[in-house]
Amino acid sequence: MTATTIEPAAGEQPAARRPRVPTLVRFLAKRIAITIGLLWGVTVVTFALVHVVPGDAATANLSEQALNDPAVVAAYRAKWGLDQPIWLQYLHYLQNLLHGDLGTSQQTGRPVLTDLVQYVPATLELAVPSMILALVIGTAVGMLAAVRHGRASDQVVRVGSLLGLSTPPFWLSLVVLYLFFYLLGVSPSGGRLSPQFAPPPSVTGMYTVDAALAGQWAAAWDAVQHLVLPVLVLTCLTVATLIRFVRSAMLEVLQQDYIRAAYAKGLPTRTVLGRHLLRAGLVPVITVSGLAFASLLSGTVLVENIFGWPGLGQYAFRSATGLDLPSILGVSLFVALVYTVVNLLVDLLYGLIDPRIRLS
Amino acid sequence: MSPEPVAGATVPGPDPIGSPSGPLLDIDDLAVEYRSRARGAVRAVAGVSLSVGAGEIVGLVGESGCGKSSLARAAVGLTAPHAGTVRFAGRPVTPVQWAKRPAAEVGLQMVFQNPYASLNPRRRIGDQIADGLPAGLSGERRRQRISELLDRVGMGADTAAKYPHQFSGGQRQRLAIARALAGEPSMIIADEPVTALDASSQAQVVNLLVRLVRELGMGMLFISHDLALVRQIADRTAVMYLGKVVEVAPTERLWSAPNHPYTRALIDAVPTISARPELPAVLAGEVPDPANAPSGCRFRPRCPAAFESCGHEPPLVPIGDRASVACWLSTNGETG
Amino acid sequence: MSALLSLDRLGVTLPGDVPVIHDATLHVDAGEIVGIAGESGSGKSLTAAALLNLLPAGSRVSGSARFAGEDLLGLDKAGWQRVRGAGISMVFQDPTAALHPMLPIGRQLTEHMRRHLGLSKSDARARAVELLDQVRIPDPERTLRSYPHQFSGGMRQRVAIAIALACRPKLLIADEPTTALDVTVQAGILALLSQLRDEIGLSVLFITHDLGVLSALTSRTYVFYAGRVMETGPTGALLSAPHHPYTAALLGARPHGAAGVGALRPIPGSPVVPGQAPPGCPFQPRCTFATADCATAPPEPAPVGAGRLSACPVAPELEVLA
Amino acid sequence: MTEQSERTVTEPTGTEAPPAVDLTDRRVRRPLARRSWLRRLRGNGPSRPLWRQPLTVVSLAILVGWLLVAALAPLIAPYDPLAQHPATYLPPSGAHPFGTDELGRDILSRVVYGARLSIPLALIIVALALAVGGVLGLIAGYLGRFVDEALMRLTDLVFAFPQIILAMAVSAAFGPSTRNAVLALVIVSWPVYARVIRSAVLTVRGEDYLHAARLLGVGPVRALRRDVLPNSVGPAVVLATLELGNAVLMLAALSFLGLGPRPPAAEWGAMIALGSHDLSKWWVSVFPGLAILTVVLAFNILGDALRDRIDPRYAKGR
Amino acid sequence: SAGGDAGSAGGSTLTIDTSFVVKSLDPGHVYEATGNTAVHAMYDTLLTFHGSDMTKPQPDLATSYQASADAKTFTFHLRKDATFGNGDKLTADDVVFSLNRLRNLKASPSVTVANLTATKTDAYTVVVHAAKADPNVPVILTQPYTGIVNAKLVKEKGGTDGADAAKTDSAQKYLDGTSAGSGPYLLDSFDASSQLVLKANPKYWGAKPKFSRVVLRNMDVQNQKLTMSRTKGAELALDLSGTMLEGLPKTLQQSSADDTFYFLTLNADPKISKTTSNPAFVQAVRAAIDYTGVAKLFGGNASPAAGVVPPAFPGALPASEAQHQDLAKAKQLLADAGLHDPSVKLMYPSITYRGVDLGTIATKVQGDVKKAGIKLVLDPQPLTSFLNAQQSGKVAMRFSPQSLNYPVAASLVNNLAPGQGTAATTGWTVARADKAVVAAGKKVQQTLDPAAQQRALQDWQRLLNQHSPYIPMAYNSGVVVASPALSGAVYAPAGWQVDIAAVGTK
Ligand SMILES: Nc1ncnc2c1ncn2[C@@H]1O[C@H](COP(=O)(O)OP(=O)(O)OP(=O)(O)O)[C@@H](O)[C@H]1O
Ligand SMILES: Nc1ncnc2c1ncn2[C@@H]1O[C@H](COP(=O)(O)OP(=O)(O)OP(=O)(O)O)[C@@H](O)[C@H]1O
Ligand SMILES: [Mg+2]
Ligand SMILES: [Mg+2]
Repeated sequence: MTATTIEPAAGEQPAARRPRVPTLVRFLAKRIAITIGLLWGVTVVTFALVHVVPGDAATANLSEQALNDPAVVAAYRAKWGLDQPIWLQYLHYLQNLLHGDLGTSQQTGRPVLTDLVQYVPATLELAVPSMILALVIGTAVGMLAAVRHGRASDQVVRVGSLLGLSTPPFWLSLVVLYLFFYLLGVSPSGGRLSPQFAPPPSVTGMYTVDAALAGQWAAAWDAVQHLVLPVLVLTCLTVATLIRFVRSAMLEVLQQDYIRAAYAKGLPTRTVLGRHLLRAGLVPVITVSGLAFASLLSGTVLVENIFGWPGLGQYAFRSATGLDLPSILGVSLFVALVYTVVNLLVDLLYGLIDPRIRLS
Repeated sequence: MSPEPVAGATVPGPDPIGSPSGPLLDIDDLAVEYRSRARGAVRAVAGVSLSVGAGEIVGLVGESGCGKSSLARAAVGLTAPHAGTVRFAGRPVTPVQWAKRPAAEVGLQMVFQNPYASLNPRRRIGDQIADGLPAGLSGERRRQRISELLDRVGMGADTAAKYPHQFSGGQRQRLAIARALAGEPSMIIADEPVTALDASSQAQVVNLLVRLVRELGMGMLFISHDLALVRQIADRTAVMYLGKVVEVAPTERLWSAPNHPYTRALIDAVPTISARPELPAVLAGEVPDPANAPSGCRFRPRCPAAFESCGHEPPLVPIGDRASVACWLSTNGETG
Repeated sequence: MSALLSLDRLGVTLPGDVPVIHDATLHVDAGEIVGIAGESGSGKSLTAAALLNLLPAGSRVSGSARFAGEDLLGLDKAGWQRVRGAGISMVFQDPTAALHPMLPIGRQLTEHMRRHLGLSKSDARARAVELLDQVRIPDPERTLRSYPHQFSGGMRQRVAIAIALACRPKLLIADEPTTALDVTVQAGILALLSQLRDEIGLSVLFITHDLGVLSALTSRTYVFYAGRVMETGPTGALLSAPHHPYTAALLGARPHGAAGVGALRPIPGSPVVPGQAPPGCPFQPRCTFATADCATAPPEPAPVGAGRLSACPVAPELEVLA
Repeated sequence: MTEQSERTVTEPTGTEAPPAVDLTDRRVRRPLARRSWLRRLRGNGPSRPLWRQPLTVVSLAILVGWLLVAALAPLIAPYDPLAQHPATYLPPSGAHPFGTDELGRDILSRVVYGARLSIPLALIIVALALAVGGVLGLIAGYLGRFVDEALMRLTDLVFAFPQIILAMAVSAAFGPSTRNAVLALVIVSWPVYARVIRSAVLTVRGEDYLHAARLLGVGPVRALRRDVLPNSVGPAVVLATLELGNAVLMLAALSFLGLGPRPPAAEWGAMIALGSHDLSKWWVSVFPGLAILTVVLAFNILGDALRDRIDPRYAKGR
Repeated sequence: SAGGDAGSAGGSTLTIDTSFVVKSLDPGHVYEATGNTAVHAMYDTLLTFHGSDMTKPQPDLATSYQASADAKTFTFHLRKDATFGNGDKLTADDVVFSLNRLRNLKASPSVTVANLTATKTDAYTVVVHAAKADPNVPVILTQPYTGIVNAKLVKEKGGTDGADAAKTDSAQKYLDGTSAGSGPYLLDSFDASSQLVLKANPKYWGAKPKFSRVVLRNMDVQNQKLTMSRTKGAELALDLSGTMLEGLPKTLQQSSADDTFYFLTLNADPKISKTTSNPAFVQAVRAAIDYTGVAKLFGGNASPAAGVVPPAFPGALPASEAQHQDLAKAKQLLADAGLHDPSVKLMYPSITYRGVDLGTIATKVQGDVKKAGIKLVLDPQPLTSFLNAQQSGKVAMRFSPQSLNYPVAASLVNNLAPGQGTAATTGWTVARADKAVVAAGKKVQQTLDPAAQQRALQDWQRLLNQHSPYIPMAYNSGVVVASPALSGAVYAPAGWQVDIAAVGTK
């Protein structure tokens, strides 16, 4: 922002900022419009995709002998509206969507919203700790590598993160299962909870939290144990990207004059790194963490399948292979929404951390 | 505002190509506006009239952000002006957009500030120069013409096969000049062509430009923030402040007897070498944001001589031979 | 009187065995503004960096550097933290790059004060207001809450100077503090530094490539070329009657005075690339006065008048160089 | 994956161009230009030649090794990769260094032949995605306005789906086969290139050398070909190198889910899937997994090195 | 950790590991294996089978029944002490409502009872009429989907047995969350993705089950094996079969029955494929397959197929008649028919069924027939696409597992005979079929005496092996793996895998 001077002798002062609220409102309005457009696009694409597939939901959801009975097939198609022209089906879906009705899943027979409410917390229970771990480790290790640029520890980190990026997630899942479950027997197999425990009363949908809330400490601990391996795998996958990114972002910051200036002021290394470097390096990290979260969600598909984790990834996988249109649409919409919301948060956070950035 | 196109050249040269009567480059009441979400509308050039005759070097000076580059880019046709007209050899300059540039306008060329960005790093020098040669030229003629041009700027013919990264900043600027010459220009707009260079390369490039202008009888609008440099080469100098030209005069006269307080302040701020240390005079404040220009005379808030008339905008009026000034102090009778 | 800062045959070798500074001998007295001039790449900034131990990791420094009686090259980590900011401080070329864009100015202005001077938060703030006043920034209270991007380049440089002065350093190194600024703004900064010298007895090592600025501000000047001191002496005398062909060439290349084609005299050839200096005098390939002797050994600076040294053995025999 | 991972950082966040930093205050621009160019000349990255970096050399060796393995598979593989044998699930031994699978096929031979699938397919995927994304990005960047807007929204749309789910859906919709897996992966990966090229084009559009050429009377199409294109593809090519590893991974993931090349093709991901049914036969999964790991690692290291060299800006990581 | 010691939790939790997709627990809709297992424990049926004995339906809610000689009318006498979980008495009204609702819902399981109508004669007598003679009605009425629901309760929740039930019945949602049956267990909680919990029905009319709580948890096969290897508590695994059984601790109990067969189907319609419709080609493929090798891929108890009826059911061909490979014959057949280097696409669903990836079997077949000079191109499809393609009748050659609709071998005739369900999608019309095969099928359906019917079935199968487009390759078994301390964990090839209520401790 350029300042304005009126006093001849006084030099200048920070110009008064124009009122910010309208900017923010405009920004949000635009983002919401874009989000709506995006969600609409998602419905179109999914609808089109499901309809180019040979075979419809009736085949996927009726028994083989039932398929031989035209009456049963007709009843099914009528029940799910599959006998209507596609554009009508689409309009119908949109209409319900506007009323907050995502339709009923053909494979579970329950409202898609109910399914999402059930599966999303399970996935978040994996994704959130993984993301937090990855962020903390990624930032710390990436920063360390940047500071020790060119030395042995930097090389180790670099190779390590490249290894992480290069490991197939499904293979890693199998390897850790083999090691920690099959060979060592130190971790539980799949699932969210050992069978002797009943799922805790649902508050957040996350077993660890719910069990703790209900005071069922044994169950909470058991749920935590079940989390360890899948979270480990997801963290490994995400942290590699983050480390690389943080490292190069911090390297760039380290070359800035203001870091030299901070040293020149006589500040101890700790302060320079912890305050000056971290603050500036965090901006790109925030950007990438938005993307990393999206990729993490995507990574859950494979990991959940291998660990038998009943989350969104498994649900998505089964919906896709079962051609369960309402579920696929529900998942796609949800993920698209998360994607845009995360991006929005990233942008808002950006503005919060970096005073130079204005929402426009 | 009553801009008076002031034509003429101190050094006699060949007649202007277009209409023999008018100046070669004629900028009339030009305005350039940028709209950005952050700052709103920025009037970077707020009604400037200026003309350059054949064989004439006109210097344009002013503080950073006063709109010099915006003026140059609009004048050459890289951006569409918001208002006003630019005429080159008598015909209006059309902004370069989707169409190919009309052949008649190729005689108006520009030399850019950053020699590192103004040459395509992935093409050979020769190819880039050839961009400006007529399409019908045979391979042999083309090669010949390229080496001629390179020779003119003091670079060897073998340069044509090389890439820009093999040259220093000063050499690149010379190559950029050779490329501009390929269009056989009669007018060159040079936007801070030496700012990015070392003192020594600066001298080389400036010497080259001035020599070419004199030899080829071209006109040149030489933009710079370095007053001393402009003083060295320009026949006339225009001083710009916040999107407006506040004073134009033959260079020596401008230096010895500036009419605008701003011109005076600029000159006084240049540190000079002398036996006893002598601090340059301080002009208070800095250039205001053009998005938020002061009313009346734009220099009023910083002007040591401001008085009540300055609440109204002073027009640029001629004062004597090929000189104009926009200051109430001068227009109220006195000159100087 | 012993010098505040004295460098004796300081040499700097960058990682990869690239020698960039050779035998730089230089001193700054208390309350004095000393200039370093030279083309781009002549090692001005690296000399400054060496004085604050800010050289690229893996650089080697030889010779000696004493500051206020202390041996700088023998300092340990804690010692450097003590000297930096409180003993020697620095102003960089580009104030935009040298101020942290995401920390409020108040924070950047007080954090080292609290550390070096042991001030409380409120005391540090009070001093910060005082400092901003000293560098002529209006409305200091508000400035403390603002961020660098809210200021113009000139104001930013003033803020940077305030930060450098915060811990009452004895020496300020200013590395081309006005190169990024308009002449009008530059004049203000020069005036400020000059006032500070007069008011608080500040010593300044002022790096620039603009000879006009040197003349206006400094009392003595060192001319660097290819990491060597070519000539030194009182600024006025040095610039009006240079005793080294390089100084003369620098003067000739800059615009001066009246118009005329060819009035600018470029220095032929191009500057030395570090590590590829020719044997003998580094300027010899570009020098119009070079003799065969010049290519044998780098000449030692020798006295050529009152307080003046020149590293050109031929110079005293030449009449007027400029 | 990843990477959605795979999105680039040149365009930080998907849905919208990042909030602009208000850098219009250009008072300090002049010396900056000089400095940054000096800096670039001095270089700030690892400026040692590629062959002097041990890591890069090792990865190059691995990659060349794999390429040789792929080219000479019939000579290297001890057995026919498809030959079934009644003795199934033999653990690694002298006769079968990697053991045999459930049909008694030699895993070493299958891993060797797997290189003939994964590596060329990854190249094809990346080449197609680069071509599609490149052309669209070039058009969007150069034409701007609503063409640009529409294309960017389209890339957003693809980004908004998790890559693997979209690829799965496409692959499931058209039936598993090599062609469809490639198609699916191209569909999910072209937007990255489109964005990178687009932003590179946007940069070039503001470059003075383009202006200079236009001022000399060069037409828009010629300028696009001579000035814009050569200066925009660099980042995308670097990105493509980095994406090669990712393509191998994604292809393996699709195969693992049964949506890749059809059996009995020796595809690494599918081989891992076979082994996943029974952890006790660890050798069935472990060796193809290691094959993927080494190939991807080699691609990644090379891409990294190339990026550091060609475009310091990309040293940012993704 | 895994398995846990259920004993310490009161000795009353039984864990059942299975990889499940349960879409509904409403008997009117249920049709997947896990759903059937759970519904069988929650809902009583008129008749039932005990253990793995499929020879004769046993009394359950009906203490006895009479079948008319024409196999069209069946009269059931209900026990009078049966009550629903909420205490309501179970009467003939509930039976009539349940069976008619099932038929009219026109959901997946409705097909089997489309032929049947229930009426009541008094509060404890129900008559089931078959529109077409069907001696197997009592067997059908053992199936979980014929479970009796509390009519009053279900009607309250929107259920109806009216002719338009397919459109108007809305009780499914309720029944997915609450059980309305008279069985030994009640539904405690149901989470379609992770687990299904049953609790003992305190008002159950029969002998109390041993376990007060049963957890069916969703677990992939791999984990089932690992979990069972370590289990200390009361635990069952339902999907371990074949090769997965290798390496399990010897202490674990296994119970199995060969109740599934895997077969190739070659389209008999020349318009679809000249090659597959050529009987010589079919016979050549039949001769080229390494039956023992295929069976070995399934591991465990799997065996080479002799005919289409799996050994778990009366009417199967003896193991001595198992098919075997004869490459010379295969080549000869091809040569005689003038088929050179025939090439056909083999479509199969890309799924893992009972621990075996079907792609592996298909690859094995591909390798076998190649030795006879036949080229198969594998064409895996997602299950849905496979089913769809199969339904279209345009698939030249396909491969899939098949089990019985209900535990009577004769039900296969309904499906496989020329012109019937599967045959229709294979282009095997009556016109194209061999007269003898058609006649043999008719004979099976018309023979009401069980022993005679079994002989007829065997004759029919022998003819199929010569003149049909089906090539059964191997039988595979369902297996129940149980922890050592359990008793009664018997695999039931009856549709419900295991009778949960019968599981106890030794
Ligand atoms: N593309 C643009 N968008 C928005 N504002 C712009 C743009 N270009 C220039 N401006 C603004 O217009 C004003 C004039 O800029 P211009 O570049 O013409 O100045 P200048 O005199 O050439 O400055 P300098 O000496 O720094 O080159 C400045 O305030 C600048 O911020
Ligand atoms: N980090 C570095 N790595 C390698 N070489 C460097 C580095 N920093 C500086 N140099 C080289 O050292 C020489 C001296 O550089 P220095 O920055 O001191 O020059 P300067 O006189 O300050 O120039 P300028 O006027 O451009 O600021 C230059 O040739 C430069 O290329
Ligand atoms: Mg400019
Ligand atoms: Mg410097």
